[in-house]
Amino acid sequence: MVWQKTLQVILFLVLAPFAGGLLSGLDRKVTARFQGRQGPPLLQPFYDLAKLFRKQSLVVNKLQTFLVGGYFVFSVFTGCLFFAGGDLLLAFFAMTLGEVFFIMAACSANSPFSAMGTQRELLQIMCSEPMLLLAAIGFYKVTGSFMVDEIVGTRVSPVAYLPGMFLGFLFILTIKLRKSPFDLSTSHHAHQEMVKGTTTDLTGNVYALIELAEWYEEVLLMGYIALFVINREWWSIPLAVLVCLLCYFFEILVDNVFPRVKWDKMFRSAWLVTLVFGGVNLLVLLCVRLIH
Amino acid sequence: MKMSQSPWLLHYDGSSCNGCDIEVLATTTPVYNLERFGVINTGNPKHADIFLITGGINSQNAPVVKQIYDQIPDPKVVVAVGICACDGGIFKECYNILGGVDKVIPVDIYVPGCAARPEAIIDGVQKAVVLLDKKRQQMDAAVRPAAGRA
Amino acid sequence: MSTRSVVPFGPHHPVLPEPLHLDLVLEDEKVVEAIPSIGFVHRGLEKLVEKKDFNEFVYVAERICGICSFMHGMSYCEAVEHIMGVEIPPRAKYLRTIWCEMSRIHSHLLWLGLLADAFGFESLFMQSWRMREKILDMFETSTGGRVIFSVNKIGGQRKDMDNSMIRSFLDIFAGMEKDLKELTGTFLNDGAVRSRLDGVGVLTEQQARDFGAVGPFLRASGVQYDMRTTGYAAYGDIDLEPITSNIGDSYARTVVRVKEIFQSIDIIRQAAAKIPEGDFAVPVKGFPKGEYMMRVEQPRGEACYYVKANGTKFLDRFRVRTPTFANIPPMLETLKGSQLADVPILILTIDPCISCTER
Amino acid sequence: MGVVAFLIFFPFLAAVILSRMKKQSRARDGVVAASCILIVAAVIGLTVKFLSGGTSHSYLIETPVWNAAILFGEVFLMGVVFYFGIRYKKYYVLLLSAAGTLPIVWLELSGRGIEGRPHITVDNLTIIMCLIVGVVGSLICLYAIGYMKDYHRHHTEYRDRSSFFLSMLFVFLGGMFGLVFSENLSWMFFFWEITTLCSFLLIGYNQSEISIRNSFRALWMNLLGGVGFSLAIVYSTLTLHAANIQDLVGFGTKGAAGVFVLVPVTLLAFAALTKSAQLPFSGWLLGAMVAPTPTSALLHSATMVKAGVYLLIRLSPLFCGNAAGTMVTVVGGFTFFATSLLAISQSDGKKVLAYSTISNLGLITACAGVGRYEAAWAAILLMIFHAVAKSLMFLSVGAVENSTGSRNIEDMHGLIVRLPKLAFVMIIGIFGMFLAPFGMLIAKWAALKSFVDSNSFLLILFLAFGSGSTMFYWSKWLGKLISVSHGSKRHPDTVHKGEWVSMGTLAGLVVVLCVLFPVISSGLVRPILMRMFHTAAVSVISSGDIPIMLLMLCMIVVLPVTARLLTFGKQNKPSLAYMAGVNEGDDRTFVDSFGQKKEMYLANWYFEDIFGEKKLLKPSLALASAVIVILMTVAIGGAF
Amino acid sequence: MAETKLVAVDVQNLLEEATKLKSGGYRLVQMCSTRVKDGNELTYSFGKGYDLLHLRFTVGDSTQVESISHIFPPAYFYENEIHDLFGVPIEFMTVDFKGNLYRTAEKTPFKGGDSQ
Amino acid sequence: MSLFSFAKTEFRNLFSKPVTRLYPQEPRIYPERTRGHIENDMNACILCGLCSRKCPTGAIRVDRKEKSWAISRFSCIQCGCCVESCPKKCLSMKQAYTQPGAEKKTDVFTKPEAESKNAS
Ligand code: SF4
Ligand code: SF4
Ligand code: SF4
Ligand code: SF4
Ligand code: SF4
Ligand code: SF4
Ligand code: SF4
Ligand code: SF4
Repeated sequence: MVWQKTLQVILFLVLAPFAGGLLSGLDRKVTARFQGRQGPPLLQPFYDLAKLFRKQSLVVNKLQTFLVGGYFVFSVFTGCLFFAGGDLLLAFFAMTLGEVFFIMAACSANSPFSAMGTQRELLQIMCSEPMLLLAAIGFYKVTGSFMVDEIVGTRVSPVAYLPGMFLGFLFILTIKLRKSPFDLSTSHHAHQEMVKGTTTDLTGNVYALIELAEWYEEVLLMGYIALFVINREWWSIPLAVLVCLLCYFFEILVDNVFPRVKWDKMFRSAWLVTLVFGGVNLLVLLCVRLIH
Repeated sequence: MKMSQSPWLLHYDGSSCNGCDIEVLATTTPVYNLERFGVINTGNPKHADIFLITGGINSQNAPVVKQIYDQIPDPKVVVAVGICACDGGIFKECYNILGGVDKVIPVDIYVPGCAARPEAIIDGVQKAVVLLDKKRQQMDAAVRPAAGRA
Repeated sequence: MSTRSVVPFGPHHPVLPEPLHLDLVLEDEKVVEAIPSIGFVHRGLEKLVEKKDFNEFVYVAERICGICSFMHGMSYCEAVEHIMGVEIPPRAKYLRTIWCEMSRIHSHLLWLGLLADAFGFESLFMQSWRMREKILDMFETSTGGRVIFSVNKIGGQRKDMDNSMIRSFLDIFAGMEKDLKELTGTFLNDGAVRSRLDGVGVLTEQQARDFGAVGPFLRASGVQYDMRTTGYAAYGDIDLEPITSNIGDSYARTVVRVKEIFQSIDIIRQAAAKIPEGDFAVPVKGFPKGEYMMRVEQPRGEACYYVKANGTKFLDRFRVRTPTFANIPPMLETLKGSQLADVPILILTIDPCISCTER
Repeated sequence: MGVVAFLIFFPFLAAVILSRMKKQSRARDGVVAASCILIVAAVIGLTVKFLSGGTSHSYLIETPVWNAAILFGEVFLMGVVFYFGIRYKKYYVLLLSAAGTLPIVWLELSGRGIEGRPHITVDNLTIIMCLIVGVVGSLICLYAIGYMKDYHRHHTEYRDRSSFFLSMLFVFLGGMFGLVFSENLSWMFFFWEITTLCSFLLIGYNQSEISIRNSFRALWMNLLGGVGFSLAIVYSTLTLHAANIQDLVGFGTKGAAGVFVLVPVTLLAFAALTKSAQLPFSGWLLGAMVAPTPTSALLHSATMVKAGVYLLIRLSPLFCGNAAGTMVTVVGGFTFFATSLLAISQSDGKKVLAYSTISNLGLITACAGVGRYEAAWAAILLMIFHAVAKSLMFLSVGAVENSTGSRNIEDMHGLIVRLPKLAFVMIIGIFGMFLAPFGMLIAKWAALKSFVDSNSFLLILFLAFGSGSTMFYWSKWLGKLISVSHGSKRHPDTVHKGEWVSMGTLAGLVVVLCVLFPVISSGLVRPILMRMFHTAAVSVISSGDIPIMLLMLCMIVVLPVTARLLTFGKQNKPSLAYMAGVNEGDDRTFVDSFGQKKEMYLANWYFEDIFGEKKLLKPSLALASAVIVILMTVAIGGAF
Repeated sequence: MAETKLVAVDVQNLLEEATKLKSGGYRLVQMCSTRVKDGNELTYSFGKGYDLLHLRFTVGDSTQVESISHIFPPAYFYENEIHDLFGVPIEFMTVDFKGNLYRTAEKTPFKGGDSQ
Repeated sequence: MSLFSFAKTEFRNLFSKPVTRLYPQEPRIYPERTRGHIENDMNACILCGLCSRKCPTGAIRVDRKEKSWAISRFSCIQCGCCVESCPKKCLSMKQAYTQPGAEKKTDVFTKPEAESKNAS
């Protein structure tokens, strides 16, 4: 049991960066083709990361590097918890902790664009958190457990009972992946009023850590999506991979057909979606009490 | 994996007439698509490898250019795009033009043209990228003996 | 204690195509105050007339700005021609008109792209600039340059477009129209795009007049004012109705410019149908003496070229008042009370051209 | 019993001594310090004795003398209220005070009072409360010594009555000890009124116009609660013949008496809601900010507001699945959500803390109102962790205010450079307030689970949305503290030794409690809950998660350092923050549009337009009032 | 076709003339200076419809010129420019950049160029 | 009003060939008028220096003593003014542009002695 979990964690630690990097590569390639251009090589994200690790670091202050370290560690740790079959809520809290480190890192720079970026980043977290929590609760209500390894052992894919949660999750996935229309605090391009927002003042290998952490996070989010689909049958796993890819493709599409909306729109729409899709779904679950 | 496979670009408009400026932007668009070479137009000096600058230097933008240059981490290369950036161009006799970009920061590659063509900009970037690898090696070489002594 | 931020915005900033600086005072995301600073691109080219002879100065004039390069060169030439009393051949006038309108289309497409970029719609930016490349190809075919054309001279044009070339261009425009409709449809009808434009940066007609707005910025506030109707170049022979909107917000400015793209294509068609055969330049002798202020309608609005000549080969004074210079004060009005996220859009809705503003 | 008596009486004794001493003397400092040490020692002694003894004890079954003394005390308190009410021409407080006290007096004098049941109880819950009141309260008193010196140095406009202030702090502690030990409702009511009056006097300490206004607001709201309390006593004495919490709980909500029990329970819950400053009674706690910081720290963490939730936890088993419970959960949950939004719009450090207190107490209230084992577990743990972390926050804000002259969060920009030690302490406090693996979060987690298990739809939503906003206001505060602005001057650190002792201990407690919480849970919390709810122990947080959380605690410190080593670049070079190309040589100034050097200023966002008090407060108050009125009517109406 | 008129005015009457134009419905088109011997020739252009009206006056190097930015708000932009490049002392501008609108290497380049 | 209105264009792009010109793998063919760089047919040049005086950027230097005609490639703005003003029409505008480089180079053309004799 312990060995199996250790193995899962090691597999996650080793494979997630590849999966995350490939997903970003795919993203850039597909985006380029959406725009009618050739686009970079599929492996471009890996080149970028390798380059960043080899760049000089211009540090604004030493504290920042430490805080980015905290962000990285807890992002990866969240993934480990999740893929070791741990508690969803605990994973959620670990993620929050990581995010707070990220925010402190950006704030410590004392730079206008980092600082304004953090305010928006906080707003983004405030928008996405309720839905993440509700989704975890949804899983619990359906499968009777917050533990990932128990959730995947369910008889019927949770999405059957959680269609609203799933849609709500897709919505906030856009926020979490920092994709248009919600790439308010920092986006993959600096061409916004915030420059690079929260990551404006990070350079070289410190910035590389952020990118790497984002890949881990990407895989974690895909894991969440898979959790909606996986059940105890073997075929649910390839199905889950397919659903993940479709969702990712959908996110790329959304990224490409939307302008960046303003923060108040994001706030209102995210809470509304959470309330309507997540809330109603939960209410139905509570009322029907299908399970238990 | 070489540095040259991922050159991120920062563009600043010195005192250009916009001609070169919009040509730089045009190279990032579908028809020329600089991203084929891994180039991202970052817009943030702290993430850039290539400093692409159009237009000449005047007394008001000289400190800005210098500051942005300083905020780009090593190894970095500077590409002066357009005749204005090369030597002040048709404006070089103007009272407020100090000259080309090399008046304030070292320039690695000059891209001629008024305006510089997208193809020329692509050529310039590709030449600059090779220098990135070279500079990285020099940095390593500079560190190693120092470490050896310590 | 204050909950207001004071931050610098520019001169280097990724959403600004050109250096412009604002001291921003923000309350949360709301702009309380914006004080502009220019001068980062100032070269002092007006004073070059004292060093370059008035014929050579065309090359400087067309580099006042690389976007309406053609119109700068042409307007300078027309001003001098006016002082010298030179009547240029009709074919040259029509050539000027066609190139002017091609410039307007490329400029408006460029602007649409930058606007899309300002509200974070990368694909739309890419698509706009992809369309613009077609115009640039036509420019390269006809003038040999993509952005700086060098086809104007005092007394006419340096290059001609033969009729087969003009016809091939018309075919290209015909092919583009459908794609343009689709592209501009997204700008005008997409709900999410509208949410970034509707009601953003409203400038009332009164404000527009008081603060001296020009061009599409002015017309979007409901003022019918288009210098082309005064009939320089060959515009006297062309049917055109200034395009206006009376909403006065960023959306209205988009509508006006989008419609102008199609209007320009129409003008090119009219000009192509009427263009007479003949010479495209006349030789010019002597030196100018006198003064004149030439006003033209550039993509960004009315520009003034003041030339004062003293009868030698060097002019006394050359002065350009570009549309952006006039549009900055009213733009600042729209910034007050706007949101930080709208700052790039508001700066862009005047389609700023700092290069020619500062010269 | 001796220790219990000592705990109740000694603080009053200390108070009397202090009030006789002249201001700002070494001897006075010594008395305060010694009293604090004695109280802490007594509390710890009691705890050790109790834990080794194991079960709960009840004392003082027949107590005519004491009863008479308490009756006299109640009348005396009423007299004091009358005095102030008349002096400041606030006659409505006379009415409220009389309405609360006279029924009890009548009950006792007419011989309807019920005798023969214990008046004092010591059980796990009392022990927990004693620890909170004793340890945290004493630390605050200790802190007050140094604080009041600086306070009067900065605020020469106020009369120095610090001896009175310190003595009131001790009266407060005594009142709280009495309250938690009391088993008899009338006794409890007496101590309840002491805390009311004490808070009134402390809030009005400055005697400025605003402090007087705010102190009267606190007074009338709490007296109103007191009226509810005394009505509950009267009703339960007359109808149920019970004057004892245990007996009340013993009735249960099932069966014939169940319907009637709901009446006093609802009234008591109402009293508790006022004391815990739940919406719509949040106003008094916010107004309490005008007093010197130790007051706030005491009111918010160790005493006063905790009295309310303590009562609710005691009554918790009676709340399961009835209108009274619904009232408590809905008001609590809503308070949690609404005030966490309101906190976003505040920039005054103390006000943020106040809203956060109300918000957290809302959560505790909601947990107590659920009336289930897990929820009560969460409530108790929340109470413990909140007391420690919140007092730490108040004390550090106070210390910052004394050093820099401002308690505004905006002015705490870059505190990590200017006052690194204080900033560090504050960061620990903030971490303790809302981040895993620290206590508050663990308890919130348990709360969430219990809400889910009890299918409380509204509470789940309140918690989900409220925790998002909680994250927002704390993190942006953190961000302010941690901004490293180069070249800003280091502030002289004027914090006194005693203050450091308090803050250091509290900061240590925040971290240590995180490790100790399984012990507290199994040693103190679970036994009492098993008895209260008659259920077998279930562990709320699965045992596998605890080591993981401890791992996180280690990681917070250790791993980032390693990660830092990992990324240790060969050529790290210091550089300025990006400021669009116009830094003026440092990262605090830039070249402005007039070509001059200008100070950059970075403010947090406050969203006045969305979350401002102007926008949210009135509707929230209205909504909460409506909920209370409707559900109280339903709950009480059910009995008739 | 647009008409152009050139009206010579006196510095002292400038504000008066400007006020008249304002009430006559004119807008500010441009303001420019031309260096003449020991002074500057200023041309303020106003428009009504497509018609133009230039106010023209010449000032010596030290003559104070009063700002019309209180009458025509955008004028401050032009006036600062004339101040910075030609060294014309203009008073009471609504926004005064104090010579820093254009931070040129050479102060008042147009004036300097002429006197050398 | 609609959302996703741009998706149609995007899917069409996705399923058609990118418009990207694969320069430099595929060389670009320029239109005939493209202004790239100036060539001088030194056989015809009489070193009169008119081009040098007309050039707005002073990119051309003519040295009669050395019999050389030099153009500073990184100062030339391809305006074509010299081409038009040359009395011998020996200058021409070629489509290929000057290659970017690390040095601002100047191309010097010298009048071939032998041929010039032959020519005259
Ligand atoms: S001619 Fe030369 S100086 Fe002038 S714009 Fe062109 S390249 Fe620049
Ligand atoms: S080189 Fe020519 S096109 Fe480029 S900026 Fe200078 S003048 Fe403009
Ligand atoms: S955001 Fe930047 S990278 Fe993205 S399209 Fe716009 S300009 Fe290009
Ligand atoms: S404002 Fe001028 S420089 Fe800027 S994009 Fe427009 S034309 Fe170019
Ligand atoms: S700024 Fe205006 S005048 Fe200048 S080039 Fe651009 S559009 Fe033309
Ligand atoms: S070429 Fe013409 S302008 Fe030049 S020096 Fe000879 S005569 Fe004068
Ligand atoms: S093309 Fe123009 S710039 Fe180049 S050499 Fe000839 S005249 Fe000079
Ligand atoms: S003008 Fe012609 S002939 Fe005379 S030097 Fe130049 S190239 Fe030679």
